[in-house]
Amino acid sequence: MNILSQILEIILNRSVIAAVIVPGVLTALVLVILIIWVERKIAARVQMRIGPLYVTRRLGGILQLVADAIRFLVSEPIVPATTDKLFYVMMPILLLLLSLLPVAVVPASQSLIVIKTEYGLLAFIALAAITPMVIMLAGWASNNKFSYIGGLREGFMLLSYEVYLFMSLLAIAILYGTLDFIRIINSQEGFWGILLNPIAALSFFIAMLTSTSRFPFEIPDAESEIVMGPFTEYNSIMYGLVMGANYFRLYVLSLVFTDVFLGGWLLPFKIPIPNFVITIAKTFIVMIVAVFLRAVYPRYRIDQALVIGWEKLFPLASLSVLISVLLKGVGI
Amino acid sequence: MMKYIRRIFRALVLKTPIKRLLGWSVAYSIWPVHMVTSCCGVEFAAMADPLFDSERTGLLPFTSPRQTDAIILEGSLSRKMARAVRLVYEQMQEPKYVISMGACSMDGGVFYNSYNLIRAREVLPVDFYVPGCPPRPEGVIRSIVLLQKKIKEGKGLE
Amino acid sequence: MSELIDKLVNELRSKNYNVSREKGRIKVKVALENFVEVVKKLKNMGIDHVKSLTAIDYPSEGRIKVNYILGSYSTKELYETIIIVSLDLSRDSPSLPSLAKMFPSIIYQERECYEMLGIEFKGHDDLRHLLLSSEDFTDVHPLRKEFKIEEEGIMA
Amino acid sequence: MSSKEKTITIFYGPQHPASGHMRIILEVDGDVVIKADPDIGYVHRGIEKLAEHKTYFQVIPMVERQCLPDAAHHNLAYVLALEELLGIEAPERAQYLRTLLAEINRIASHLYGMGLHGVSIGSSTAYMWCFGLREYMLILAEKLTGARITYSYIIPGGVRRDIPQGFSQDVERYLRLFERKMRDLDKLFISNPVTKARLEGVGVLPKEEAIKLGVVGPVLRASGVEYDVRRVRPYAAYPWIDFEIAVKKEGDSYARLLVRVKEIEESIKIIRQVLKDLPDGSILHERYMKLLPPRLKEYVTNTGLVKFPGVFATMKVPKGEGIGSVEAGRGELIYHLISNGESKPYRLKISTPSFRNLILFSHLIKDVKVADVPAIYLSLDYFPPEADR
Repeated sequence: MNILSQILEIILNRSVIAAVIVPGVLTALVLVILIIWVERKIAARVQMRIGPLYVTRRLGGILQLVADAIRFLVSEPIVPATTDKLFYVMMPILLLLLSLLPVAVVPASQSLIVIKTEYGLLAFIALAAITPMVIMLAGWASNNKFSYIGGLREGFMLLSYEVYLFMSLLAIAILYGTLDFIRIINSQEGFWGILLNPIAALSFFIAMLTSTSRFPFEIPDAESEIVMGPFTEYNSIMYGLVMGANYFRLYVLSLVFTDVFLGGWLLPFKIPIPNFVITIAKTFIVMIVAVFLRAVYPRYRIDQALVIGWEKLFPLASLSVLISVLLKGVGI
Repeated sequence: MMKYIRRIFRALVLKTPIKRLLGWSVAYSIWPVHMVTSCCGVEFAAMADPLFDSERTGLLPFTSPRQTDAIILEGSLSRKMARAVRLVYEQMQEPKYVISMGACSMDGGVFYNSYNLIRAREVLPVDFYVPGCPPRPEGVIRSIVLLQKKIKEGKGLE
Repeated sequence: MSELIDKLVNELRSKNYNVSREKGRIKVKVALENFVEVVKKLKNMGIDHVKSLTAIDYPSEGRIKVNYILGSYSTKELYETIIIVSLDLSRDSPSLPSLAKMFPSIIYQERECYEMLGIEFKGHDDLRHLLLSSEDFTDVHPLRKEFKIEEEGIMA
Repeated sequence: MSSKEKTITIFYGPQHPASGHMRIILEVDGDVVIKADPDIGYVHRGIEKLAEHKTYFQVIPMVERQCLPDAAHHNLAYVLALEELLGIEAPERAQYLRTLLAEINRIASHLYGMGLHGVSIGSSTAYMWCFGLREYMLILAEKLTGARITYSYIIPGGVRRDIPQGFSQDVERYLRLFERKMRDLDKLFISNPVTKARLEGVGVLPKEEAIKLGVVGPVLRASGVEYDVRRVRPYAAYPWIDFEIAVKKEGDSYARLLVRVKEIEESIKIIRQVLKDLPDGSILHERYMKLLPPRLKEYVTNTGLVKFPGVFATMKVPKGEGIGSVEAGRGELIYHLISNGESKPYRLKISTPSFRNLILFSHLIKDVKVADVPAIYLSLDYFPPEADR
């Protein structure tokens, strides 16, 4: 029975729970399925429609995404003859893994964190910066003209948003004087980060939209211009993976946004629910705001997005760093 | 006793529950490809609008043939277009379905006798014909609902 | 009708072209030799685009009639006027000078006319197939009268 | 793509989310388009040839199927050409009813173009709202003619049906709702900063260029040429109706969008005027009323539904040529109809606005970003089946 207890110990280990359940794979999966449904429903609501319904009439079509996912799972995988086969097949898997990987250093509650580290913020930035490369590689491996252009665009966007993503997090690090997520959250008691430094929150939010290719910065896979961008050739399960990866990335970034700007599990009042539920709920709200913009905005052109990035958001992010320094100087 | 054995047999050997799940998922996730073959495309576009809202059925017009599993032929098929349609159809993943919309793609409609038209059935294996010139959007949605029924019964899932 | 149109008609008549006028339309019948000259004259008078190019096949008379429907956007007095320049071509090897250099608006009309009736426009640098696929319709000109469509009556 | 070539060729269509039924062959250097060559004919159905094998009446439903968003104008232009050959003119009430349908259809057609223009730059809500608004107009047209988009409403010598009971009140109700929703659309899409950023200064067509290329319709008017067939060669009831021509100077994609919006407003005005000034009288020309047998004549005058006896099917048309030109939703539409005195047209030439705007592809899509291609292409409101015929 020794082995069994050991296995149990491993299973019940906090890190394992964090990796597998909250805030790891399982939560991510459920939230992603929910968010796509919410996205379609909200868009439909704004557009005076109903949206997905017939799939499960009683539940308002909430299983639409499950149906889509199963369909992708069973449909015939095609590897086009002109692709670089190894990379073509590898990229979706890599993309999915790497999109979710940064969650390892982001906590959902005091103890639900996979890797407890002092340098969480730094590790997050490092891990989050890998995915765009994979997207570019995927575009290149597809050997399709649209994928090629899409990959190039992803590269251009990367140059722009990565800077102010980094700077807004830098502002937060300066503000709280630490790179540890849990300490950042704990020091938000009373005042959430978004209140102390709204400009950093704004530039992080826009960087989040850009890096997950949400409207109005849906540029690397702009549908009416370059079909599906880097993922034009991907089909069946592989397309399901890349589509999921995009939403996973949104989830991870939203989780960071919650932790850094919305005080993680902190609430101004006390209610008897577990901490991680509060965090996940906040994350979900952030995700809803991010996907809601689809219903409102058209998309920018790539050069305009770059101009916005460098001429508007870069100074704004710099300003947020300045604000943090000032706040620190005043002694908050 | 026999009942249980039969049920287990069905579950394990005939895999009916799995098949039903597959049928359910494929039926409610028909993604037609953006391929406008002719003027009925106007009604196809109207089908997605707030009045008819084809998204209720899980229909999501999608961009690239690689990710889609249905092709809706909107109206007449010229010789030039038929080649493109065939090419798109070949690129799509199995299982795939074809709905032919409008009188023109059935038999020519008002353009009967035209020198540049061919019939849809000469190019693709059509699953459903929607009559009308042009068919009303409700008609097309009805064809999709019927196609879903057909899929749930196991069409194209072998 | 305005003076400008009167002037235009008089000028054309003075050159002994066959000009008729009705309801804001001026019809000019020209021979192939004078064609470019007339069009040039019209262009100088403010006609600046081609609305339509209609070619009609008359197999019994052995000719193809080409109608150019011209109009003007730049001169307000000429807005309402439609000018129809028509000329006859021989049916066997119809060819006439292209107006593509003068009126860019005719480029695609000429391409269409070329493939539909087999009229060759000399000086047009891009006479390719436009509407019909070249695999099925090389040297077939659907709008000629000898091109019969298979008439299978619905009831037959 | 070999390493030596600097440019790549992109086949933009016919299977492409924003291409419609045509193909543009783009030569692309990085993200910049160097050259565009439209390849059309994917929807060529040979209408001109088929018209030579159908009787004059049978041609009516066929010609309107070349441009479904704008069927009424095709119907009208053909009938005008035919009426010129026949030497008749419809009675005044029929003229007003023709105008009514034409304007309802113009709004629908513009909204179709605007919706697709919206989705081309990524605003799916603009698409949905425009199409939702278009449905109002289609419902009105359905009430008037009995068909959603293929009306065959206008017949030689008049119209097919009188207005139904309570139609004016319906129209007023719908128009009020429509105007309210148009204001919402304006807030969400037309004055949206991202829309402006995407469309302003894109695909600029200067006035001289527009004149030289002979473009038509809203594209021409957005470049500053005040040319509208409704004004310069008035047909139907337009001589008696008061309306403005929407003109913009800029000539870019955004100006084209605004011209369409302005024209929709003008069309609403025209519809109101038509319903206010609608004269009494017959909806069919006397010459045909006389031909009808007494019982049918009674039926027509009582119910306002025109039914033709079989004689009309083989109607012979005098020798000659007729030209019908109207301002369709996409611009000047010309039907050139030639008769040799038989019961079938000898030749029918249709000069459609989309075909005349085709020349713009190679002119406007040059030295622009790939992202601008749909923004320019759909601002032209180019409808390939209409161009291909």
